[in-house]
This record gives sequence, structure tokens and C-alpha cells, in this order.
Amino acid sequence: MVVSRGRPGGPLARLAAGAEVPVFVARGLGAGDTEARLLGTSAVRVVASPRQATVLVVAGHVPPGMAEPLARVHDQIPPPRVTVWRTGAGAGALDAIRAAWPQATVVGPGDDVAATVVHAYREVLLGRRPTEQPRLADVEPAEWRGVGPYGQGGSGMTGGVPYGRPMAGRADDLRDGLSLDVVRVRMGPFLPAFPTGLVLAVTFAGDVVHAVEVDDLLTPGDGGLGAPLPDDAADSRGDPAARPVRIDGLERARCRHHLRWLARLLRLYGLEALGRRVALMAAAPVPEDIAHLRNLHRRLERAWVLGRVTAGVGVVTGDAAAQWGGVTARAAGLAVDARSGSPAYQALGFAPVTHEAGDGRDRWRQRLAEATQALELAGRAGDATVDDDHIEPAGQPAPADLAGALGTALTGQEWGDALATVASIDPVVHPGAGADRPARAEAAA
Amino acid sequence: MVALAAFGAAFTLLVATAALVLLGRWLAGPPGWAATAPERVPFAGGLPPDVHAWNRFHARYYVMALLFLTFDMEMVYMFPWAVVFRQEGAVAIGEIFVFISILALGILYAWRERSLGWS
Amino acid sequence: MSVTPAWAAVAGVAGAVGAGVYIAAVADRAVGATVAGERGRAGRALGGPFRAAALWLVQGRATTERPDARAWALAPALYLGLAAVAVSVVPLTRNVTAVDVDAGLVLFGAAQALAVIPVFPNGWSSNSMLPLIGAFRFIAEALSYEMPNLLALLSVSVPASSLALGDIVTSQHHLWNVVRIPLGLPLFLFAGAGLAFWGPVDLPDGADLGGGTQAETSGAHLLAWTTGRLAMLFAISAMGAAAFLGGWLGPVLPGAAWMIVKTVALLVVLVSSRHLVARVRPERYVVISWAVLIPLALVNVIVAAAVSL
Amino acid sequence: MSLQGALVISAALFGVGLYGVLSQQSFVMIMMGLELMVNGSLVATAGLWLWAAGGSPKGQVLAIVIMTAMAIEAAMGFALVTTIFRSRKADITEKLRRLKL
Amino acid sequence: MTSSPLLVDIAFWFFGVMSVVTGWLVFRTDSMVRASFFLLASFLNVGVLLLLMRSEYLSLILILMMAGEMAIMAIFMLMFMMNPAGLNPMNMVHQHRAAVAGGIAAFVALAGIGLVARFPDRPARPQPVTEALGKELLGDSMLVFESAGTALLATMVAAIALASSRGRYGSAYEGSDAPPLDPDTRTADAPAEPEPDEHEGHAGMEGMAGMDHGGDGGGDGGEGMAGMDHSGMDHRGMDHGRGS
Repeated sequence: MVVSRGRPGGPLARLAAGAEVPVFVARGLGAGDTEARLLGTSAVRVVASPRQATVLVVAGHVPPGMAEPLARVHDQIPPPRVTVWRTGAGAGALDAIRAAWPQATVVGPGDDVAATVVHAYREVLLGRRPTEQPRLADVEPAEWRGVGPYGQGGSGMTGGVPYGRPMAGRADDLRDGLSLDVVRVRMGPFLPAFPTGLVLAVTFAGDVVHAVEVDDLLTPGDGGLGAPLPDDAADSRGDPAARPVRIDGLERARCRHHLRWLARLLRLYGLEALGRRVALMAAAPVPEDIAHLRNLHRRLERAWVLGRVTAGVGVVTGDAAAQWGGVTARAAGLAVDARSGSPAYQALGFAPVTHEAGDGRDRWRQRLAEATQALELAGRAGDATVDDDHIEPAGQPAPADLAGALGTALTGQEWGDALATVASIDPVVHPGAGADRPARAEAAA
Repeated sequence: MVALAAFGAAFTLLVATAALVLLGRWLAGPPGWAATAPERVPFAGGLPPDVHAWNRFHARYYVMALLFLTFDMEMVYMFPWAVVFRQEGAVAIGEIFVFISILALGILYAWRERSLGWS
Repeated sequence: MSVTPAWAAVAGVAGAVGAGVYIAAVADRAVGATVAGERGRAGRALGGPFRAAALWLVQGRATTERPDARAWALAPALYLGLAAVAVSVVPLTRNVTAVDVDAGLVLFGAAQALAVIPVFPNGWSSNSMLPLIGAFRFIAEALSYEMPNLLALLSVSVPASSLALGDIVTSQHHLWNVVRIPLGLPLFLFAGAGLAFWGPVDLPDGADLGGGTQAETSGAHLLAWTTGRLAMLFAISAMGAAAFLGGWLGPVLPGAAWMIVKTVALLVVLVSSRHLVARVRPERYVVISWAVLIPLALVNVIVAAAVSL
Repeated sequence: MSLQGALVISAALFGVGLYGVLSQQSFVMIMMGLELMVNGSLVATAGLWLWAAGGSPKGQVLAIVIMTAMAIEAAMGFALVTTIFRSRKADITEKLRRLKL
Repeated sequence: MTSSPLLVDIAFWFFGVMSVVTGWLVFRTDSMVRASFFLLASFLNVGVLLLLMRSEYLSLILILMMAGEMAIMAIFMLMFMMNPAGLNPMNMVHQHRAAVAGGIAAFVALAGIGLVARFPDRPARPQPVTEALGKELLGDSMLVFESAGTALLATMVAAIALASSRGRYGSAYEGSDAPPLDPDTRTADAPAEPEPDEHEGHAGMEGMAGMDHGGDGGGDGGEGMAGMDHSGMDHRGMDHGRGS
């Protein structure tokens, strides 16, 4: 590995060692508060592409299907590069990672991940630690050297595998009748704005989504690494051993989850600094923060442009919203909430918050309102508990037919709008999400 | 020839700046640090693409592009107008008003046909 | 009209662009830290740009499968070069202009129009889908802001009856154009932010494209590209200060100081927009530009003509 | 630098453009050839304006009209290419043997 | 400095030759993006020529206009050329020899006229060109100015009507087709290739195209186009194989 000028340890690298650390966060299952903590640290800058990063932070559990994409993202980081893996303390999780990724620094849930990142970054730039070698074997996607009349693998006008890949083919257009090329790209699972573990095979016709399929990389099995972090608020069912569950803990987790979601959404809309502020709040919300939260809510409601750009994007109402359930349904005016039936919640004066439009704007309003409400409930709850049946998960549950629901929501949209839709719904993807794909394809045919 | 000297300076500036950037790029290291094939895969969240991204890209704003092509020409006429209009007075305003109105009709038509957005 | 030797012009503009880029980078960090609610980061903000630049120089330069390497390498170089040309036509004081030509305003417009060209290959050349979308988005954006931009520039030449920037500043002796032609400056700044694809109009390099045209770039390339964008913001601020805020005109202080103060003020406004306003949607941007901003810009020209009769 | 020089360069641009128009199969490439031909005529106009027309502003007006014609040609050309591609899926001249839609 | 006549001469010939060379490169490159930008480079070189010929305003406005126009050219090239990046080398030409001959003939004829013909020797006096142009546009050539506006408006309307896939009344093709003779086909979905029996009357053109098809590896490819692909002419088959 050669970094020709400004070698690690050289004067330029010593100057660079004091820079904000560019970090790419690869969220595994149960990534917990890792991203929020990094976002809330001013010495760290979370970037949108591995090309711009130096440190790869892996959080939580990476199932076997996501191991190769993770290795590829690792390789896409230009040298010098280092990996920091934050994992839960599952049985032997730390040792397993150390064995599989010997170059990585492994930290547990209790360690300060931001400080570890900054330390690892300084070490590699000061030359005290070698830059990491690529993890994937140097194999071209297809044999092309010396193939074909020009030795570049192509044949004819558009055939063959020039430079290792075929060219895009044509398809009839959904919108305006110009049948130009369509390009199929599998997006995810480590695209920053994507829900954890989601892989969408998007067929692009220009910048418009022509078709969407869901791929499943989450199936558990041998070769998975790391364990989920305990503070994963998405499911917020707490410790299965401790039943019934305390309401205050549940609701704080809900608040944290919504705020982390909001921090990611704001970054998607380019508001990095505001996202950092929200991430700081998400790190540990206590009931006293409620004034800050209301303040934030007012501020975002007044942000005219944010309202305009999220309004009308990814509208999910009616039956589609009912199919999604959870936050998405409530943002569309359906008062579906498991907590409504709980006597404990009723004693706290709980009534579900809803919004009307079911678009991107109402979804962030809904989440903010629920975060505020959650903190209020947590403050009032005392040591009240709730039984399993009446726990409303904080995260958006994925419907049984996730592929169908996303297909309806995304097809025909411009990519920016499609991504905003996915990010604002943010479903919690479970293994088997794309499993019914062949069945659906048959049904369609 | 004074004007040509000034333009020469502007041209020198353009070439010098670009050369400086390219020189810096060359000094900072060779391209791709002899990257392996996986290191060169385009980023899409971790999975490799099926096909080359270069394609007959369906730019959805082609009608707006055509509108721009013609509307842009109006500027050719308006800069000379701006220079002399104070000498010519109200007549000049009248002429440019007619000219702008004619072209604004084009935008109005495009807007009415809803041709400005993505097709 | 005095002749500035080419070397003096190049050196002066290089210094100005360097200072402008540094100020923009510091302002970006300072405003970001304020919005994020962090205090006491001023010391880091001052050194931050140098450290970030050092990292980019140390970092390896990423490449992709079968890129159009030459076009890719040329893109940031030309963009920065055109930003420098745009800066060079703006007068610092009555007697100091790096490139003093009669049609300075048109030269500025031409440099801005040409700056559209390098952005496209920067996204296209990497042969990667997200940058490619960014490149095409930028063309849509450029075709939308170009007319408001040119019409706003034109409106300041109307009262001056000249395309020379010296005359345009002098024509504001009694009343600055920001008051006389009130729509001009907002239109110009909006278009300018589009040219540097900065903040709310960062369509080609937005977070929804994983960094857009920058998604496959790292190292020295990214440094050049970021510098080019900031230099373009600086060029727009300088032109805004000269064309709308009276340039070197002002009491007490020397002319150059006024020009610098006004430029930095506009630069801070432009840079802060990134932290305060959400990124807009491409299609809405295009439709609103054509259906609202261009008609407004046309009205602005007629208003400028009416008030300067 | 002389009128003859400008006219020779103009003729060369025109010739290259004509070669493109005659040889290219793709509609858009043909249009590039047309643009080059117009480009050549622009050089000739400017040269004649400077050396043979006494600097009459009408020469400049002519040059502007040439540019306008170029824009109109390009806009109409692209619009036709789009229409033909949409209705006939034709992108090269060989695919278009009848002009009726 | 470019103020000395010798330097101006050198610059004139340098940029003049560059404008022709870049113009020629338009047809030599495989990448459509590069082709558009070579054409832009040709225009920029002509812009410099205009500057040297004291048409300062024309030069700048040409650069300004062409930057936008070539950006649009690039996106249309990418839409309507197959294999737009030239990943597989290709050479989509027909009647190549005739085209080369035509180009050379046009050059010889026009350059000959330029060199032989006697033009009036009336050099322009140094003058504020932009101002004179403005006065002309508002005075004698006012009709040119306003009719240019009208022509541009007509172009806008025509271009939108032609290119747009939908109007305010819905799809542009709804109800606008003549009823098809064959009930199974709609005009908009007509096959890319017309029926084989439609070839009468086009034999000449067919012959021309066929010449290149057949000329695979023959003399055609050798004429300054070495290294380019004639076997690429099987694009129709490719296209159909890959379409939808």
C-alpha cells in the first residue's frame, strides 16, 4: 500500500491528524446510539460516502449476507483507513470480530466510541498503526482483458462486458414514452439514509425509479459478526427477562429513537449542523429536555423551506397507511396505537397523537410530537409498568409485504423523492423481507 | 490593444489556475494507489452494480432544455440594449417591453402545457 | 483604463481567491458550530481548513472502474480556473481591477456560464450511478438559474449604461443598486448559490446522492473541488458587492476596505444558507425558477429601466 | 491575421461540419455538423465585418442573427429528434425510411 | 502580452487551427460527452478569434451562449446515441468517402473564393462596438430585433409542442394519431423498422448505407478512421435483443 506523498508520520500527516475525523458509519442490526454519538461529537464528521472517509465505524450485528458489502465499503475507503467496530457484549462477540477483522479496533457498548475513533485516526496518520489492507480479493467482476476485437471485453455496439461489466439495456418508459436505457443498481445496505439492513434493487430510468425490488441480506446464519447493542430503541421491548416493562424506560427509548431518526432525516436534507444538535439531544434525553424539544419543534415548524420540501413527498394514506401501521399510519390520521388499550397508559392520560396528510412533512411532525409526548409520559410515569401486549414499538414496523408496499410508494418517483420517502418511513427491516418476491412476481405474471 | 492585454491576463489566469490544480493533483500521488478491483467498484451502499452506469440517460427536463435554448438567445439582444437605452429614452423601454412580452409568452405557454417539470 | 501586467493580475487574484476560500471555510465551520449549539470552537474553526486540506493531500485518490480519467481530472481544475476569472473582473477600487475590460459584466457571465461545463464531467466521468444522477441534476439546475442570473446582472448595467464594472459601481454613487433595483440582489444570490451548488440548492452534490458528483472522489481531487466551490461563492459575493452594494463606495474607510467588508458580508450570508435552509427538490426548483423567478427577473429589468430614465 | 486567414479558417470549419453532416448516421451528430458549419460562417462574418465592411454595426447584427439561427436550428432539431424517437424509436437516419409519423 | 501584432497573429492562427482541430475531433471520439465538449471547445476557439477580430461583445456572448447550448447538446447526445460513453469503440458513419469528398470540396471551394476573390478593403475604425450595436438594434435594425423575438417565440412553442409528451389535456398522443391500418398496432408503438416492402424509392439511400455495411474491414475503415468499429453496425440486432 503506497500513499506516495505526505506519508503517515510526515509533516502533512501530522497536521492532518488534528483534523475533524471523516467517518463512514456502517449500521448493522442493533446499531444503537453509535451514529448519534458520532454525530454529536464535533471532532468527528460523519460523511455520506466511504470515499470521503478515513475511519469506518461498524455498529452492532452484521449478518452473513451483509459481510461482503461491509468488506466492499471498507475497501472503498481510500488509504489511510482504519476500522472501529462497536458491538454488543454477546457471547464471544468481541473475540469473533477480532479473529475475523484482526486490523479493526473493537469496542463494547460501554466504551466511548467517539474517543476511540479519534484515537485510531490519529494513530494511523501519525504512522503508529498501519493502514488497513483491502479485505476482498482482487478479482475483476468479469474477464475482459484481451477479449473481443478491441481487447476490452466488448462486442459489437453495446454487447459483451467492456471493462468487466455489461452495458445497460433499454426498456419502455413509465412516464413519457421515450424508451431509453434503464440501469439496475442494488442500493444499500450501507447507504447512509437507508433504514438499517434494507437493500433495494432500484431500476433507474434516468433519475426516476422505474421498478423496485427488495433484497434480503439479513437471514441469520454462520459467518455473522458482532452482536446488537443493548440500547437499540427501534424495538423498545426492553429486556425480555424483565416483565412487565417500566413505562418510563420505554418512553425514553421511544424519544431517543425518534430523535435519532430526525437527526438522520435532517442530514438527508442537508441540515448537518441541525442534525448534530438533534443527535446531541438524542444521546440521553431526560424529562428536563422537554423544553429543548418543544423549542426544536417550534423551530422546525417555522422552517418554511423544510416544510415545503417535505410536504407532498411520499404520501401514504388510507389502506396503504393501515398496512404499514405504526407511526406511518398515525401520520396519516389513523389512531392505531397499542398503548391506547393499556390501563396504565390510560391512567397517565395517554391519547395517540395523529396528523392528517401522511406525507413526509407529517411524518416528521408526527415523530417529533411523539417524542415530546414520550418524554411527558416518562416524566409522569413513576414506576408504572405495562404488559407485553400493550407495548407500541418505537420503530416503524415493516408490513408483511414490504416489497409491495415500497414498490407502490416509490415507483415512478424521482430518486431524491424516493429516498426521502424511504428515509421518512424508515421501516425496521426483518429477515425475509424480500422472500416473497418470487411469489409476487408469479402473481403479477 | 489594451483590451486584448486584459483578456490575455484573464486567459493566463484560467490556464495558470488549472495548471496549478493539475500539478497539485499530480504531486499528491498517483491515481488510485494501484487500487484492487473491489476498491474501484462504484459506491452504492456496499453492493456492486450490475451494469455500467454510463447509459442513455433519460434526462426528464428535455422540454425545459429546449425552452432554455431559445430563451437564452434573448440575452444577446438585451446587453446592447442596456448600454444605449438611456440615450434612446422611452422608445427603448417600449421596444424592450414588446420584446420581453413576446418571449414571456413562450414561458407562459410552457407553463400552461406543464412542460417545465419532469416528463 | 490602465493595463495590469498579467503576472500582477494572476498573483493578485490568486491571493484574493485564497483569502476568500479561507474565510468561507472558516465561516462555514463557525456558523455550523453555532447552529449545532457548540460553543468555544472558534479556535478549531480557524485552523480547521488547513487540517482538512492536509488530510485530503495525505489521502489516496479514489478511482473507479473505467472512469473517463482525463475529463475527471480536468473538471475541478477548470471550475477553479473559471472561478478565478470571475473574481478577476471585479474591481477592488476605482483604479485596481485585475482584468479591466469594457464588457466586464459579460465576461463574468461567460465565466459563470462556462463553469456549468466542468460540473457535468465531474459527475459523469466516474461511471457511477449516484454521481451520474448528480451531473444530470446539475444541468437542470444550471438551465434554471442561468436566466435569472444573467437578467439580474443585466439589470445593474441599465442604470450605468455600461457593461464595465467600474461604471456600474460609479453609477451607484447616489443610491446603491440594492435599493434602486431591490429584486436584483436576491435573484443574483439565489442564482449564485445554484452555480456553486451550495446549501439549499445543492442538488448535484446532495446527501441524497451520497455526496453526488463527489461521491466517488477523495484526496486531492476533493480538495480541489471543495476549493473551487468556495472560490465560486467568493466570486459571487465579490460581484454582488460591486454590482449591488456599491463596491468601493462608502464613507470614512478606504475604498478597498469597504469592498472587502461588503464581500465578506455577502460571503457569510451565502455560506450560512447551508446550515439554515433545507435542500430543495430538483423538479420544484426547476418549475419555480421558470414560472416565478424568470418572470420576476424580467420585471426587475423593466423596473431598472424605468427608475433610471 | 487577415481577411483571407479568417476566410480560410471559416472554410475549414465549414468543410469539417459538412463532412459530419454527410457522414454521420445519428441525428444528433448530424446536428453537431450543422453547428460547426454555422460556426464557420460566424468567423467569416466577423472577418468581413472587420476588414471589408468598414465596421458597420449591421455586420454585428448579422452575426447575432446567425447565432439566433443556430439556437433555433438546435431547438427545432432536438424537438424533432425527440418526437421521432418517441414515435418511431429511431435514433439514426437508417431507421427512418419514411418521414410521416 | 498579446498587444504586439506578432503575438496577435500567432494567437489568431493558433486558435483558428485549434477550432478546426477540435471541430474534427467531434467526429473522431467515441464518447458523446467528449464530442459535445470538443464542439464547445471549437466554439470557444472561435470566440477567441472574434475577440482578436475586435468583436469583443460577440466573442463573449458566443462563449456565454454556447456554454449553455453545448450542455444541452450533451444531454441530448446522451439520450439519443446508443453506447453514449463509447465503451465499445464504434463508428456510426455512412457514405464515408462521399462525405470526405464533400467536406474537402466545400473547403477548397470556399477557401478558394476567400483567397481569390477581391473584397473591398474597408477596415473598421476602432469604435465602441457594443454601443454601436445597441444603437443599430434600436434604430435601423429594430425590425430584426423584434422579429427575432417572434421567431424565438415560434420556436419555443413549436419545440414544446413537438417534444412534450403531454399537454394540459393529457398525453400528446391521445387522439392525435391517424387510425392505424392494422388494428394491432398503434402509431406510437410502431416497430422501429418499417415493413420490408416499403423500400421502393429509397434504393439510393439504402445503397449508400449498404456500402458501409459491406465495407467492413475494407478501404472505408482505413481513411483516417483506423481503430474504429465497423462491426458495430449490427446495432439493430443488439438493440432489439436488449430492448424491453
